[in-house]
Amino acid sequence: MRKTLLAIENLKVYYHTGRGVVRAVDDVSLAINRREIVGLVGESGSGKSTLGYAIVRLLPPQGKIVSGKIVLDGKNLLKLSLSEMRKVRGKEIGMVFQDPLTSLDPLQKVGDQIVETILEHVNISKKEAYDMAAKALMEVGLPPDRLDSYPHQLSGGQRQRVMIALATVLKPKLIIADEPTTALDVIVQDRIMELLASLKEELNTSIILITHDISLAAERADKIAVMYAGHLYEYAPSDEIISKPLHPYTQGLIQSIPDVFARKEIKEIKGNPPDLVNPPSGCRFHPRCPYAIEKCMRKEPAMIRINENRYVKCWLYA
Amino acid sequence: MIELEIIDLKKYFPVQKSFLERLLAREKQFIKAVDGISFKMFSRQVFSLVGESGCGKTTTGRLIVRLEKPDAGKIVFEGSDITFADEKQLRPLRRKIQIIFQDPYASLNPRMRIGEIIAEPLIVHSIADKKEAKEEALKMLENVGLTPPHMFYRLFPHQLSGGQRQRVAIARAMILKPKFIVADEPVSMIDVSLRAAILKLLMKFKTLYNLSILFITHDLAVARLISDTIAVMYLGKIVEIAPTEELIDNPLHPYTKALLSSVPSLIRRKREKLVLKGEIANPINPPSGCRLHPRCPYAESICSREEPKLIFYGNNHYVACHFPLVNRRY
Amino acid sequence: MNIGFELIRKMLAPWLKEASLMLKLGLAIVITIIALSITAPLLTQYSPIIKVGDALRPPSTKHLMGTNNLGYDMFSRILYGGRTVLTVVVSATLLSMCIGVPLGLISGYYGRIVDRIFSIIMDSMYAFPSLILALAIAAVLGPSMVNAIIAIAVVYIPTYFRMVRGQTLSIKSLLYVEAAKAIGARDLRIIIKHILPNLLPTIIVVFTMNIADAILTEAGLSFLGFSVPPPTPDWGADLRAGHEYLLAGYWWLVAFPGFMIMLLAAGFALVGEGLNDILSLRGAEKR
Amino acid sequence: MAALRTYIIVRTLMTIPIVFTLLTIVFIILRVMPGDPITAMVGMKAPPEYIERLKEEAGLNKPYHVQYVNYILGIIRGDFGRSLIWGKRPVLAEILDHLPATIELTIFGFIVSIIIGLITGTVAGVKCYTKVDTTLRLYSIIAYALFIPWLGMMFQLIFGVYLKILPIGGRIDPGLTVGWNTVTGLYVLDGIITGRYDIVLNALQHLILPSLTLGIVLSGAYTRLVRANMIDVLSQDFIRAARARGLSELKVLRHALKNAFIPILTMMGLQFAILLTGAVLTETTFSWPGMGTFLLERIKYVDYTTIQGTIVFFAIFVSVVNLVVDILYALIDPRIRY
Repeated sequence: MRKTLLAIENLKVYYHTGRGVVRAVDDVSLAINRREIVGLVGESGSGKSTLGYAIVRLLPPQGKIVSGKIVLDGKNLLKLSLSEMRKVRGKEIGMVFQDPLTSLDPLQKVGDQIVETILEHVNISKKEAYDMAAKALMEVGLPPDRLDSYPHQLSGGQRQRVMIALATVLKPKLIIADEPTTALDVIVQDRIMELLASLKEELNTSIILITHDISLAAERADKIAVMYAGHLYEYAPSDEIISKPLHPYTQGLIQSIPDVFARKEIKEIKGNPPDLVNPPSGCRFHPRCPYAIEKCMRKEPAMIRINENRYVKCWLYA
Repeated sequence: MIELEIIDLKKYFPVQKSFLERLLAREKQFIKAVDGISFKMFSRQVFSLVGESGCGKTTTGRLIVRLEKPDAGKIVFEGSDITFADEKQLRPLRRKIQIIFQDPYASLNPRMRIGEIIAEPLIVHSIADKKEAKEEALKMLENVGLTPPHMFYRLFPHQLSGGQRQRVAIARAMILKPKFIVADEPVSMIDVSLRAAILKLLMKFKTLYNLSILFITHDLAVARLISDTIAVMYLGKIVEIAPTEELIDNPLHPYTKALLSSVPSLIRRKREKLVLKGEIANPINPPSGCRLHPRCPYAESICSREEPKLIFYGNNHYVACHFPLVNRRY
Repeated sequence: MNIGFELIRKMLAPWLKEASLMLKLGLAIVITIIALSITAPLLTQYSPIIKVGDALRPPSTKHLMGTNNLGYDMFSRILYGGRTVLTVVVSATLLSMCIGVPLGLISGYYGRIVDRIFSIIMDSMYAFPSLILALAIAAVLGPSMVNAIIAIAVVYIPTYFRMVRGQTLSIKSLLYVEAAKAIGARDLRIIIKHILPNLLPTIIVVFTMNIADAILTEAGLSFLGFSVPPPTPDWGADLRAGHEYLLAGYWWLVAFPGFMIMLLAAGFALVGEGLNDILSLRGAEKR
Repeated sequence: MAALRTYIIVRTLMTIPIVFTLLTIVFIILRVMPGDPITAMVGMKAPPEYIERLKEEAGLNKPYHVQYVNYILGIIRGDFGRSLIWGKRPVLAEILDHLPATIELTIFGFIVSIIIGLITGTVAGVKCYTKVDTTLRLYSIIAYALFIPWLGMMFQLIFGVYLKILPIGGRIDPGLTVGWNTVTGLYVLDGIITGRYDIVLNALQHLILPSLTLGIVLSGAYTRLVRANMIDVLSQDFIRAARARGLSELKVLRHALKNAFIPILTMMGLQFAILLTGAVLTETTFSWPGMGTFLLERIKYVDYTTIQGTIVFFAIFVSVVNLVVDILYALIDPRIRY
């Protein structure tokens, strides 16, 4: 078995909007190993969600994958036909969304939604599917009688558990969790993250955790990938990236957030996020970067390999 | 000096029902958003109200600026009772107490220019004529870092980023040189990298105008950063009040402790976790006694019977719990 | 918070093009018809209410749309009929807008008992078949142009009221209105400076759509004989008159008036749809 | 289920003030508005004694409040008054004579409109912002803008006058119904019940043009509505989530349709008023002996009590339909039953 589960190579995703072409994901390469949680961290507009949805090829209609490869377990997802892709969704890749209330069909009982998903992928009887759904609910810490509930009858945390049950019921190889706890309070958030982590152990899956909260990623992820303005700027094991961030943006991000357990001054990153229709030339971070040199303006840096697990895209390390 | 005192403040919202349904229902149902809270705020202090969504912290803020009418209790601002002041009495007060809202996308009128938005308070209170108001607004724009001010004056809100919009909201609140600011989650909808700048701006005005700030947030990390005192709310009640460092280092209420042990942190020191069962209860029928008791691992029978009062534990530390974690401290 | 992704999802570029195309087409139709009816005396030498030729003649170079049973020139009746229709419909919708909008603002902003009473009256009227309501009013008042205007105006007051009330309710709870309250602005200022300007785009859209609907109601009224009395030229009335000669195959008596009704109503509907799309798409991009 | 029952009871009770308001509006329009109805309908030139007599017969010579109380009490008792002309029959009986024709027409018109509307709207929604969509949107605008009598006349010209393949007026050939007793008054249904298939066929032939006219014009509104709702629902998170679970497009569409249907159903209640308006015009165009032609005829003959009774009947009818729609709504959407 290969060590790498998912390899994204030179992926470009563009949106065609009224104002022009938005290069939401621009030449991103990323490899995710088996049984690994990778935190995809970035602010709004960084392209982190677009990257997540590009993997399952569920972009909004204006979004197009322009070039690149997305290889899951040796198979290039971008080469699959639509019906082959459908078999991958839900079965091999499970998704957990930000807002569990709007992500569940309000008119259907949660049990029926789980069963529907199972029957779409596996050829078993309805009865067996129901048993499977009940088991899946128990795995996520809900009593099986919740199968008969409508989404609006559940609390926020319970709904997110249902979403997780939906994503994991077919034991996928990869789970993409898009801001799975942003709509939840901290205490519930912590327990949902705990649940995701334990399911990862149990099912031997990998998880892509898309989040704007680098502390959350630092606590739960094995590796962190930092995105800014459509580019991937740093990719490294969580501990290393937190203790010794290399890219000026990562450094700025870490300095800009307060921490409950630290007495520290916080520093903002100067300036504003760029307009993606007209991104800055060269390194997209250069207008806000304290170390920017003339070269940064002219030429985009290449991804530099620092060591086996560590990558950074910055002229400072070239 | 005491700037603001809240005594046993209550706000119940009727559960929305149509006319006929109300006739049929046996009793009216209420969401007990704020259910008897008391605290004092000293001037030039930053006092944080921390809690999860639905705990009543936002309602408390809206009650203090009197965007809502309290049902019972008292709000005393600078020695005068403003609890039931009517709109006419409130108008001079609005010059002294201002609010900054959470959502900078919704708090600015999309059809007004930035300059008009900032100058509006001056016009409303007939403090300045149009020309003077414009001058003031331009100065304010400079002050909140929206330069060049002449350019920003003419823009519309949708042409600004979230962080810039929140600067406009701050400018609007500050142009009347208020004494007291309610800041309702002012940075929670702003990009992480820009939050620090907004918080710093707020603190700049604090020193400039000798402001007192009631800071409402769900984020303990932000609260720790800027506040002198933190009060933790749960289901319409204050469960703990303490000076910031004291609260973080020695949480006495199980809820505070659970909150602290759930907040993600970059300094991943091993913490003992206090896990609460279930989720926040329905504020229509909150649990009897201590509202946390169904979720609390230390709950005993008295907790479901008797409501704990805020009790002084030294060090300016108050807690409402029958079995505070004080014994577990050492 | 996933604003970036949301934003992109809402940037509906290619769709704006279609919306503006509809708007342009609609405007072209509407402006042409308005221009034709204003310049009617220049375009035809015949009076619409005088016998100018043989009765029931098919279209020819002399009478572009033929003549009717009384020997009136159909082409000039169509042109002058446009004047009647536009006058009745535009005055009626303006009238209902002027009544419905303030009522909706008051009802939505102040709420309470006034709102209850207004709402139940307006909702009842809204649910009632518009033509039958207009018919009842017109029948009581008697057939005349002013009465037709009144009848149609009454019927459409609830349209404005409901829209304005609903929007006022939702805008009232928006943060920027709260912010205005917090700085001490008075009610009147809030309504005029903060609520009304944000309502205007919707009011304009509803107004154009409403004209389209009113054209059909006016045509209905006059088809049933309750709008302007003969011999004033009016498309609906001409259609009714032509119906009697339909079996004999005099198609031009009905084909042209009815087509004009459809064209004018469709024109306004296109303008409304196009405006609606553009405004909502723009709104989505601005957020 | 108890919650559902409460909802139905409450919703039913809520119809009372609505009906009451409608009755009051009708009263105000017919009596309090400037000009009195009898004079307006008979015309100024009628002899004063004649007008006086008519007023007395209709109870119009009493003070307004007495008239109002009598009017409301009468309706509560189910007494819609008696016609002023032709044998002074009870108004309600006359209404019930004409009601089946209108119901038959509206049912068929409704079916046509909903079929066209659902198909075109769904296709436009799914294919949104393509050429297909643009075409269907144009269709919906044109259909909406069609003037019913005109469309009806064009059909009459083509199928009746030139092609001579379909009847252009009436409900049925007069000779057929001699000696035939109707059960419900709905000819198609009665024909089936009594086994008179020649009547069924003939009634259907007569129905084609009127119901097509009514249906096509109404379908425009449905196309627009279904399309807007489909686009809205298809852009919602749970649709994306359903695709992310690997559901086939057909199943995704089923989720979408079910959700899109709810607001459409609410609109149907309001559309019913439009349906009735359309029916009045259709009936007039096709000499269809229903409520619309009946009402117009009585307006012409100044049968004042009948006019009032018919309008009141329409008011109650509309309210009841809205009630039924709201209850259906609660049955379908679990969120309503809190």
